[in-house]
Amino acid sequence: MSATETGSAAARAEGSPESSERLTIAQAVRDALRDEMARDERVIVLGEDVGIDGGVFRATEGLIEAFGPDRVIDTPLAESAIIGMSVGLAATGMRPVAEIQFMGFVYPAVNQLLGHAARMRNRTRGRLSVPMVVRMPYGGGIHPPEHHSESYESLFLATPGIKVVVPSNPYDAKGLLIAAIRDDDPVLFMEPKRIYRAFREAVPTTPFTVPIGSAKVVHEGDEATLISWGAMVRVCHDAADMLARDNISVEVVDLRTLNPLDRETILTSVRKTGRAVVVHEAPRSNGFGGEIAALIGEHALLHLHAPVQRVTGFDVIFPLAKNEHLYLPTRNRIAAAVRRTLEY
Amino acid sequence: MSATETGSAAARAEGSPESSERLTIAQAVRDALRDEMARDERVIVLGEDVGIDGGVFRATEGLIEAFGPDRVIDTPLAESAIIGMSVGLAATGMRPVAEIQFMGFVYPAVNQLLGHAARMRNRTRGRLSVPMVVRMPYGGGIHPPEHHSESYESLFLATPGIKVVVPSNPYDAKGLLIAAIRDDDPVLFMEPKRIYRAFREAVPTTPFTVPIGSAKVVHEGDEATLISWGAMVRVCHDAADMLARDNISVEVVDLRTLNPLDRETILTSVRKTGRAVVVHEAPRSNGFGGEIAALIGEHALLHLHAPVQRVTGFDVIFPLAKNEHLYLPTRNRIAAAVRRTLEY
Amino acid sequence: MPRTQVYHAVTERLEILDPEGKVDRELAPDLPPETVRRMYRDMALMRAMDDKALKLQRQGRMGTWPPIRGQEAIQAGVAHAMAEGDWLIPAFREHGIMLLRGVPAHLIYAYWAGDERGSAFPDGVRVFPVAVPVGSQWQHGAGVGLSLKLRGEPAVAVTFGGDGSTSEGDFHEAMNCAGVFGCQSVFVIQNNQWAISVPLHRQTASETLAQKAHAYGIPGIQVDGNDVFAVWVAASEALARARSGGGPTLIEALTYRIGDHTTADDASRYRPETEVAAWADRDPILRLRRYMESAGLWDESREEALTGEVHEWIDRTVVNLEEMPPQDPRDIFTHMYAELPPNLREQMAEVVAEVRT
Amino acid sequence: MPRTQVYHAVTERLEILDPEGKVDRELAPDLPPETVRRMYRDMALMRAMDDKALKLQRQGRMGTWPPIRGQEAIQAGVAHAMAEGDWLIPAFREHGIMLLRGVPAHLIYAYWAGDERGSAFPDGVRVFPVAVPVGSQWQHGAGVGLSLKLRGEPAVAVTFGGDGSTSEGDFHEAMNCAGVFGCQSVFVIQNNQWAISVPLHRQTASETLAQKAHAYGIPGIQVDGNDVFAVWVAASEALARARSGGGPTLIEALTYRIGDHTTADDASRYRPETEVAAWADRDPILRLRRYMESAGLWDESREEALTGEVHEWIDRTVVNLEEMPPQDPRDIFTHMYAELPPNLREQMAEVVAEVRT
Ligand SMILES: Cc1ncc(C[n+]2csc(CCOP(=O)(O)OP(=O)(O)O)c2C)c(N)n1
Ligand SMILES: Cc1ncc(C[n+]2csc(CCOP(=O)(O)OP(=O)(O)O)c2C)c(N)n1
Ligand SMILES: [Mg+2]
Ligand SMILES: [Mg+2]
Repeated sequence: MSATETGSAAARAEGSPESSERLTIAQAVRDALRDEMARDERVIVLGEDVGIDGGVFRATEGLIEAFGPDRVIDTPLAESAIIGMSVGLAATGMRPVAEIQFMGFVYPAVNQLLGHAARMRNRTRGRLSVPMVVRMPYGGGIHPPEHHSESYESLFLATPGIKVVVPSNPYDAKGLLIAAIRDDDPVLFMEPKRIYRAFREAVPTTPFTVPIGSAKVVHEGDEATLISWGAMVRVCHDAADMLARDNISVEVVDLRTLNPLDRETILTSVRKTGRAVVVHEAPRSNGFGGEIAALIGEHALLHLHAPVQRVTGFDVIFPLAKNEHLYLPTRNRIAAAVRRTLEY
Repeated sequence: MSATETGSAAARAEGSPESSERLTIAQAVRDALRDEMARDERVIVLGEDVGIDGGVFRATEGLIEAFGPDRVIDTPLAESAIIGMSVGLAATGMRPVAEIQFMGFVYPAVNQLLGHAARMRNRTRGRLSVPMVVRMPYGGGIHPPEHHSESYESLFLATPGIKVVVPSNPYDAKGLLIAAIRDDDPVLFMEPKRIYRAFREAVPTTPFTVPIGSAKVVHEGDEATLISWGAMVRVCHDAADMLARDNISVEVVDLRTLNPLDRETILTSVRKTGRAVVVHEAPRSNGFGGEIAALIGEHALLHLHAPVQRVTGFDVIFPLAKNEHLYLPTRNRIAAAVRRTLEY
Repeated sequence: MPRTQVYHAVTERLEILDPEGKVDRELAPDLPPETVRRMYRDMALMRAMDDKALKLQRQGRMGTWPPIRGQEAIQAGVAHAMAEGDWLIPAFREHGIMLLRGVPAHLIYAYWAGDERGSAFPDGVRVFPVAVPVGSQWQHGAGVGLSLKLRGEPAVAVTFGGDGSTSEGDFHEAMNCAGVFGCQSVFVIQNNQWAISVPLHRQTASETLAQKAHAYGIPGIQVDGNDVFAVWVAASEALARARSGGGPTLIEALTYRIGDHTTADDASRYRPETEVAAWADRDPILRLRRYMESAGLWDESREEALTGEVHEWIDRTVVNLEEMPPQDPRDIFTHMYAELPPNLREQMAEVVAEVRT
Repeated sequence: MPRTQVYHAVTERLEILDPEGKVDRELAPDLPPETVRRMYRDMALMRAMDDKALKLQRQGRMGTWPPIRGQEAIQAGVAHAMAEGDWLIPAFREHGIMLLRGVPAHLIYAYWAGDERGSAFPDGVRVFPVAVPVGSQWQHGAGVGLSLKLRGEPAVAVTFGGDGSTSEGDFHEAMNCAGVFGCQSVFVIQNNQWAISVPLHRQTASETLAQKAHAYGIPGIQVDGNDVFAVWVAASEALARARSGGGPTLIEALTYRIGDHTTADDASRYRPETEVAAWADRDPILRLRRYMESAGLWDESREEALTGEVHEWIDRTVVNLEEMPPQDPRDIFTHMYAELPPNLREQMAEVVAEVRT
């Protein structure tokens, strides 16, 4: 099964769409926004350039025309305000879907995200909640200037209160985003910008949800488990294909949600294969790969034939365009890691 | 060896002080600042209430009287400015030692810390550097209002470019802080507020350094290794004492520096004992304990008699005073974890 | 026209009731005597709540407490100008107005005693919980003001913060966005002239805080914050403007932090007693009493009756606080998310097991 | 005195050279002809650098490029007012002034072509690297201005940023701190009226950006940013003030972003061609040329000579860019810290091994 087929397979498995359209991830995101805005008038979209420009990746294209400037709000250039105002909006009955233009620009909003959005329900023992979604393109591969390639998921996983969701294909993008908008808690929605337009898949035209908190085996195998999310899932598929040519059978788990984590799907696969390789774009040290390796060690130590491998970015600043290729995990690096687990 | 003796033992081992004084951690911090300010006029201190008030924990007491308001600078209430201005100061020849009043208030400064301080040297391929120290009290145990008990080290460990140092006793506090001030890169210096004044130790009155990047075995043992840092080191000592009464011999490793990590000291101990328990205050998921467990799994898998255990805070917002005791690791929880590894 | 004026900035200060209790007859609001007496009573409740909290703290029955002494007129004046349905977004020195907006006093105490249930206000109380990260709440006030506008609710979001909080970036972003979006928001700075040990002139080089409004194209006004009438008038104007679509207003209420920053602070380390004493003379409660007495609205017997009422109320408050049932240890997990995820379920079981042992 | 003015101030706009090239004789600075011609030449270099970069980008030889067309007078005017030893802290649309302050053109190109060595400026060049996170650089400018003051250096930190960047909290904190500390700083807003697709009136409700200075108790002035003389005069005044201990100044230079936001943007999606055309008529280079011609400082033959010089320079720049030796793969590790820590040593070995295979 090639990477581009996973989504439609998912569609067959999880929904029963009356009709579908072949969409890119960017289009699926827009589709989800449009469906939910039509269904629920509390849903509004706000962020930098989300209005007439339709977002720098066009993920909000057409929304302002459809829903007007009161529901598709171009904000001043102020990330802390985008999130801080969304906290106020969400706590008083709205369902804001905020966009941070690139994940590299989420830092100024960290105080509002982790200091307030993530805490309001607990702080008030359930009286106020913050049902908001924060969408942001993340990750490398597009050769942009500095701060445009980051994967900062670890910041939001090391402090509790925010769900973190990362689709790897158009079907999941729509289904997960709708689930996120309907969720009663803040959800960080990381969009793999590198594959925003890389391929199309059949996506139901009607609204549907993919449950938050459930990972998925997107490629079956029995000698090793690749665990990944977002844009790296495709690279894992490629590595699996490469290895298959050498008769090495690997399973690929697409986490889809990083918090809450679907630990059981990971452990079931690793207990079966006995080998695990985690693949992510963020730096290795203290990345989410470490957490997954720790969990596997805690719960499946005796099943492990080899140490869990981490194929990740390095512990450096994400390089500018000319050196991006040195940094990002490749199918070769993944395949080599699988081989290391087999040769251990 | 009891916890209060480790520092003076360290003094004997690492330096040869002509004279020493019995100081608390807070006093040792102040001592280090005073020594370095006297030695190097580029060193300045800035932050909220660091001047005439002497800092809310008195760690800068007396400095403004000694060095004047041009070198001990009370800033406006603006954490991003404290760090952002320090970047400008450090890149042009000063050695700012910034204070963030509590680690829970570092969020507004994250953009400047991770987006600039951590990146300037790499960004300019070494032309500009940012030799600054950011001191901040961290951790629980003092029953304060919300946001005053946090341990956010993971944020700074998941993104590269900032060294992270955490002393657990007065001797190390002085030696590590002096090393941090002399370091040519940005250093986050986490001060265990819970034990700021808990005990005194002999600390040399003359300047000395404890090297950044080196952990230390502070209690020898051979059945399990406790790995910790900061205020939790004392709790580990207590747990070790408890276990010793049952003839269980555990080793305690005080990391002292979290980045760069002294992996060898950890691995040497774990290879010897075959069991490891990591103890920290931050939430369990994606905390630094996961990284350490992952490293042990990667490099010492075949030595492990049991899964690495994590005794940590929970994946919740740090509770207000009345529930603090439910959250923080205790010697009982640590001892129970050690027993689990022995019974595995 | 080579050097032209492109902007002309004026900022005004409003004062109505002077320290001796004399009012400016032209500007004095036409308030029913009952309302004036109510304002006085409300300030007396605040003072009692504050004094009692400090006592409880010294007895170890209260956590860190930030006193509001001297700042009561701001909180009473704004509260009396607000309408039902308006939201209050406090910082952390707003116990007085939180009380007047419907938060039960024993919950206010519970919060500062270290119990999260203190922020679980009763249904219908439109008050945000205490915001500890200085300045962050300004953003929420802009957001709530936008929320009200988008939904066509004729209510206003009233946000409080200190002079020190105006230095944070969030203050700026909130004011700027509120200006752009015409939020139904009123922003009240309790300028008590100190941010812990930092005096106002080390906080900003601007002569007033009200003039910061010029940066955002919104109205700004300075009022004597120890003058409940001036506060009421300025707040009423601002609320009416916001309610009718006229956009946000910044109010600087000039006052003084008579007490320590909190019970963990010792202000004598950094400021002269004489300064404190001078401001104690400008006490907002005393001032209103002088006015009421000279206007024939108040006398000794009313004062005695009030004192009795207040005593009884504060004693009941302490009883209510101390009669709160103990918390369930599971509470630290229960409210993290709408539904408990697997990791928290597991951790909750750990805690329950440990509490049992 | 119940309603009193507590603040009263004005904000001025300075214009000297009008679009037709006529100067205000009273205000015109007394610049030697050579300096005026040099300003013109410098702007011509900027224009050439910009045009060539766009071409290279279309050919795939350049990464994302933010054009500076139309904003050259601000950058030339400020650069000419600066002295040796002054620091420049740019945002990301300051290629022109970076060039004039000593950054070799091929390094500017290298940076935007995706090579970190483009920010390794030669020794003695007092220029900060490009700051991508909008608004963050204002803080560095305040810090450098404080650094200069503390060390008694008679130099100034000149920081640039866009109109959009004034909405970020960091702008506010930097201005406020600079005011409190009397930093030796000059802050220049290139108000090109757009922040990607967001026009100025959606960025702030304040009538001008210069008036934001009132919030910080520092001088602010608006200048015609397409008028190199007005920029030079305002910058010279501000630099002199900062240098002599008079504190910081905020300068708003009004201009227009003639090009797309960057080569990744298509501005025709969100703004009318007519607006762009109107501003193209106010071109700063054309304007100065008209003045020079009418003042007898310039003629066809000088223009031809300059065109030749510029062509040659830009071609050499491209050659210099493309002759840069390839990077060592280890470079992504080498400069993370002063010394390579163990984890990076190990990871570096991984990369070296992979590059070899
Ligand atoms: C972001 C942040 N930084 C620092 C603190 C610590 N702190 C608590 S209150 C305070 C001073 C606040 O001054 P001001 O805004 O004037 O309010 P006041 O205390 O005078 O009411 C400080 C520094 C904090 N709570 N949040
Ligand atoms: C913190 C941050 N948020 C968003 C961006 C994306 N971005 C880059 S430039 C820009 C607009 C900047 O506008 P302005 O400050 O007016 O400068 P101009 O581009 O007009 O020169 C935006 C939104 C960024 N680089 N940094
Ligand atoms: Mg104050
Ligand atoms: Mg602009």
